[in-house]
Amino acid sequence: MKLVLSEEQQELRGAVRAFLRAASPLPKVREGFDPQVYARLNGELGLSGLIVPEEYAGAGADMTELTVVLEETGAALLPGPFLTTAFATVALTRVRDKELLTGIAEGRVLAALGGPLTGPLTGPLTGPGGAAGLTCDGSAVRGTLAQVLSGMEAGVLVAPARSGDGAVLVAVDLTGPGVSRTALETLDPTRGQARVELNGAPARVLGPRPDIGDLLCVALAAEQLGVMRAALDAIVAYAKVRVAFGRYIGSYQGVKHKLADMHAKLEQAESIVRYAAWSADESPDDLPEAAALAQAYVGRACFEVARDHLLLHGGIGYTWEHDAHLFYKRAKADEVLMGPPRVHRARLATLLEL
Amino acid sequence: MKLVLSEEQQELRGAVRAFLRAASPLPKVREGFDPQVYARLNGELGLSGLIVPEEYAGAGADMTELTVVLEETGAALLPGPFLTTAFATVALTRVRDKELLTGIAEGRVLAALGGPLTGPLTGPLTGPGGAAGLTCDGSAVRGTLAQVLSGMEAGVLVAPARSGDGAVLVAVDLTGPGVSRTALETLDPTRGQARVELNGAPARVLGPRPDIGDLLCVALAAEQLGVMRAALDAIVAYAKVRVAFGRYIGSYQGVKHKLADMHAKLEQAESIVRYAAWSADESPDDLPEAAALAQAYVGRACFEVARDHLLLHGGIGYTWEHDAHLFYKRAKADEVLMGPPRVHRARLATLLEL
Amino acid sequence: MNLADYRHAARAWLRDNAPSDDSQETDPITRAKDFMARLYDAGYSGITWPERWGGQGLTQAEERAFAEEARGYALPTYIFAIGLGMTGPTLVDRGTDAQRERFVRPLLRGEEIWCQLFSEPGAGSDVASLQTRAVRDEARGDQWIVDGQKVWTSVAHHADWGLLLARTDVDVPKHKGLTMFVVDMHHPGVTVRPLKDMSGRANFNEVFFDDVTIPDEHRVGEVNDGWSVAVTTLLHERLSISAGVGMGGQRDHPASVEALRQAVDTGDPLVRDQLVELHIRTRALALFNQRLAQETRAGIFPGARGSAAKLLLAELTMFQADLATQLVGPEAALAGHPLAQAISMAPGMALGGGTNEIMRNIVGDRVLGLPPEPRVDKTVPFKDLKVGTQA
Amino acid sequence: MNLADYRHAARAWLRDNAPSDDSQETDPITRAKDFMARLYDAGYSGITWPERWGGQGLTQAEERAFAEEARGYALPTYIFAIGLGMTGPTLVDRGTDAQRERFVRPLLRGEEIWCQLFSEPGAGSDVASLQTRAVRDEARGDQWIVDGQKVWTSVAHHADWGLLLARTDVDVPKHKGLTMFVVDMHHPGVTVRPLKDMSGRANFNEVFFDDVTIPDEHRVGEVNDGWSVAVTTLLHERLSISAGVGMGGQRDHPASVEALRQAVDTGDPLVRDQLVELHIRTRALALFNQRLAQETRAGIFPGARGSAAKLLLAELTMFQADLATQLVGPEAALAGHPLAQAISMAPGMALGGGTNEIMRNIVGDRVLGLPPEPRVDKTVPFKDLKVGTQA
Repeated sequence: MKLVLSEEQQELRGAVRAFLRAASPLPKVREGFDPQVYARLNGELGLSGLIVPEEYAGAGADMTELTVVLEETGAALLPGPFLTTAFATVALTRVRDKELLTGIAEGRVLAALGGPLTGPLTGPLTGPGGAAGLTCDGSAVRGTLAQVLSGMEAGVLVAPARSGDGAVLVAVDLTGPGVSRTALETLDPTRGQARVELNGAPARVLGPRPDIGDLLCVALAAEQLGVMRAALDAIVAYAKVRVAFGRYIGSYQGVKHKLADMHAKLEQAESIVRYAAWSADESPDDLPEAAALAQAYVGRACFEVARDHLLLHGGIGYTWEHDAHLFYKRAKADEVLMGPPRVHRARLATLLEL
Repeated sequence: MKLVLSEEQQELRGAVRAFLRAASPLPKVREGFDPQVYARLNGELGLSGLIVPEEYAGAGADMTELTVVLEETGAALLPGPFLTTAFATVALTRVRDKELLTGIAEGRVLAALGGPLTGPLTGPLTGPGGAAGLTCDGSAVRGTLAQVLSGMEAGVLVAPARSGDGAVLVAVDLTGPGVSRTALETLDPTRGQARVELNGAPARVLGPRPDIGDLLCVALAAEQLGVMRAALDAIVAYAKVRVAFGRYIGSYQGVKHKLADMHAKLEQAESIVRYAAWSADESPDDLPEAAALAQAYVGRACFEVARDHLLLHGGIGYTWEHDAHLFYKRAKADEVLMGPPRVHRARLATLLEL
Repeated sequence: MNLADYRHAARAWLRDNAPSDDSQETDPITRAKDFMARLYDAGYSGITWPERWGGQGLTQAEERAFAEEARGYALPTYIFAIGLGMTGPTLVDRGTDAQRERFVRPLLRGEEIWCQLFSEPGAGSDVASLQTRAVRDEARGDQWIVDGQKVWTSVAHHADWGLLLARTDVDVPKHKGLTMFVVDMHHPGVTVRPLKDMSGRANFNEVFFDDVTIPDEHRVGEVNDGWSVAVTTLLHERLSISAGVGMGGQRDHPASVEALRQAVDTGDPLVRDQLVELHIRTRALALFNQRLAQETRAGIFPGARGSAAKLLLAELTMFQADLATQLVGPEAALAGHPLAQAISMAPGMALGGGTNEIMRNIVGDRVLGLPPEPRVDKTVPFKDLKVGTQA
Repeated sequence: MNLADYRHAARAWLRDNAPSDDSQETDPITRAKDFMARLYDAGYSGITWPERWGGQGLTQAEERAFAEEARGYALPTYIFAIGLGMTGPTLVDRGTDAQRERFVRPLLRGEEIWCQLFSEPGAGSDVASLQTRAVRDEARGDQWIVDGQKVWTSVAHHADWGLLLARTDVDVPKHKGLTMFVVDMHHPGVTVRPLKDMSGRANFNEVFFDDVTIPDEHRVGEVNDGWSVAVTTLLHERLSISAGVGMGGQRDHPASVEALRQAVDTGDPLVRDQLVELHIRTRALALFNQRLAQETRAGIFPGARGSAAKLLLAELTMFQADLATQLVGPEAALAGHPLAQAISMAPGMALGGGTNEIMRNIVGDRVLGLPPEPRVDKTVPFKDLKVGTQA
């Protein structure tokens, strides 16, 4: 088991962190998705191709590297479809038809992974059927996806659909015919969603639906780890400069002890994310438990830390102008992204044969 | 709804509190059950006859008065069968044959309410049958009760039993033939239990089994309220005299804020106990919800307060000589007395029609 | 009139006079002022206030009876809340007769709207560390010149008058150099700027003072004794917050048990148990508030124990919004969903009227009588004290 | 020898030498000492300690390999734990050569048992406020006279030597008037009295010193520099506590998921979810500890972050005993039930080796770099300082 990052991984982290600090600071985050930042992310750091196999122009890296990057994009609250494209990339590496990966690696294609976010994405990718599912006749897709993460910014939709050959993964050009997209305003102002209706939209069948729910759980947990780390850093920094009753607020045990508890959660969350990433790369037998653990623990811890970081700011943290609510809302949106959080606990119960 | 005590009730409280402070301080509590203290409790304060109807030589008081007294006996960690005799008295007032009440009121009879403590005592009194139940042929009882609260100190057992006429309440002389008692050492050193085996012990059938589970929940919650109040008082007093790093520990927010949270729990617990007692006396339709609420909230809050009061004492609280563990153990023993605490939550779910 | 009759009359009056929602054609402020005038003329504004200054001189029993009857109506009294709950009572308690004569009746009748100007960006929990200066200028008549900035000011954009706490001496410890004033919000040096909260709504304002003059007769209390006046105001604030917390008050909240049982799958035992937990906490607090109310009626003033209720309400508000969003899942993250609003506004209860940490201090110090935190800021001259945000 | 060979040899040695439980005829102390001598002679005691003083001079890699191999055995090393984990390393770090020569080898070989004498009834978290006095008496040869009382002393009744922290100057601030000594526990002025903990077991002792003499050559470090020596000891203590926390270490605990799944009805979804919660917390802490261990192996010293692990362990220990008793119900309240023991001992983890509050202070101050609490006790002469329990 490997719970510490290699030197190369630490370098990757440092590079992404430095880039995002300069290219996407929080005032810029408030302006939303910027394709130019994405172009540089890919051009200078090659992030869009990170886990794309080398034969498709990618870097062929492992899940561990992806989690290192997602922790940083999470900490920076990077707007836009980075996470969903990573989700889609994970899916695409596990189907027969991998053509789209080249476009993703080269930064030309922003893909969104669909599937009703209310469905059991944490298990096998959302099964076809049900009110919100898609059906595919081999060349065209029909159906509605109620909430597609970053669905307005992405150019390609990758989603499961029911077909004559069973459950398949299809790709749809979101800018093409038969596609109707509606922007959904979301709790999290830094990352929107879209309702996507497909009325016979031309589709490419990529292969049988892959079983990637666990990997998505790990990827999301990495983003959450970043969000909670950055939120804790922000309030720790504030506690060192804000004065009340003649003392820095961080010197009061009422604040200090809460920050210590938040740090303890962060340490555990990081340990779990490293373990889950290692399982994904090296120990597939451990992956289901590790993935469910990651969502069950990290999702909750992330919101709790973001919540307390906001509250400890006092009144200023309640204003729109202050950044605290951005972390708080991202944390809550992420916590429910894969469905009601209890699904991860239920899955743990099953895996533990309780 | 009445959530504040009347002047008479406050006087009763004051009298009991003053008596117990003098007659049963904690060093004496450690010596266990003292029949002389009980004799005075009855002689001077008339407590054993408190809720016994006047025609049976009692004071004919309501459940609210009983909860006022139990709060004080709880706060004092009074050893012996006071609680179980109160339980038995509640049962006896609700059966046809009330003869035993006179002996209880006069302090001659210490009764224990039986029924497997692991059974659903919170619903109707434990049904007959099951591994631990009793059967009665009209004049003799057979069966085993695995855990009878204060079963060694009591002279009479009052318990539900299966008979030809359905579920009945029976009374058995614990000092008579056919009775075999085994003292059980318990977590709570201030109040023991006994295993009681009945092999054709002579029994009196008192009438059909009464439905008093809710009333027992209310009575127990009153004791728990007293335990938590006394535990909080003890640690607040200590926080005002114990110095660490040149300051009273109560001046540290790490201690002060925890004590404030404990106080908030106590305020809520007291409000719930008053409400539950009022329901028992005045509003039977509200009683089931109030009783389940009382056990679900107060039982937990009592242990949490007792736990934190012990921990905040630091190392001294971990010693046998210090009294903190007595509150902690009583709180835990009380929390599970009626069965696993989740039964009260399950009952609330049912009552709320969730 | 006995209480039952009073209640009966109030019920009838409300039935006939409470505004219905269909009169949208008029400006809401005008409508609110019109209603307030009718409420006052009927004798239901300032029920417990002294008759001499325009109140009814009745008891808390009548006030409570009217409040209970009014519970079913959405009366348009929000913009008067600061005046009625905080600044008005402060003037009644601490103002000069001339000030009471001038201000109280128009306030009760809704003719003039009030705001309260204490908090500053650098002085939140620690209000007494505020930096807005008031300098006496006897040359231009006996008046004061005010410069500085306030924040978290509700209804400032509608207000005619503000109760302003300002620093009048920097050479003494912070609590000893403050003075309270009534400031004219229409003065040209007053600028009100809306402040959006994290839910995106502008419920608050920043207020800037630039060379604003206040005549000395609008000073409330003695020079440099403003802190004791402010304590009076804050006491009234705490009372009006905790009075708003009643049983069943949360029933139509989207995160209440009642709302959630419709929205989630109660066939799942875990969901059911979560709703039970929410029910337990909601009932526990509601019963505590009812007990405090009963004690108040019986003449036992809750005092600092009300801060425990405020703390519990803040925690419950956060707990239930958090729980509800977890139960509902992804839909709750859509901006239009009521729970997205609920989770966005949930922190407000903990941050308005004193943070949870401040509430715990109050309970610890004043209810439990614990020793105070050592304080450096009580003796140092203000000009030498660290305040606000400093490295 | 490479690590694999080392591990292989250790495994073989343990298989052949670890005592089995059937040799009950001999006194357990004698058995423990015999085993310790064999352990030392085989080269497995003091693996990382300097060769010059009797250690093996190897690295943490070997030590960890041996510990991992030993995990399956119940080695009778408990009575040596204080010496091996705390007082021994302190002497190696801070003792004189004469002291190292005299004490270290017998300690490693189990010939002499050690205890540690820091805490006092009036000095728990705040160890430096201790009151036991040591007064120099050059008249009777260069020696010190000790009077006072210590508490929480493990294995004091078996100990040959104790590491004693005592006050040697009351006219300077509390940290600056302490000196460290090695005291002979067989001195007639030393009285050891067992102290029962709340579970009823006597795991600790009170130790009374009445006119006990210590030769000056048994002083460790400079006069009045004892606090810096104590910090060394406490650092080693914290390391040995956190080293004991490993994955799977809780498996046979009666409140572990593994034990509880046998004892409770997992057909109830609520019970199942509680066990899931316990699993989550257990795994989260176990993985954190493993990460700290991996970092240590990679040369990143955990430092104060270990205090976060200790805090989490204390909370988990309480949580799981509390949860398990709730799940099991009334039976758990019978003294013979393993969970009655578990709940009785659960507070111990929070109270030994620093309370949760102290751990949070350490994490806040040293990991997060938060500003310190204002301290009055660092400058006041000890004789003027409030200590212990005072109204």
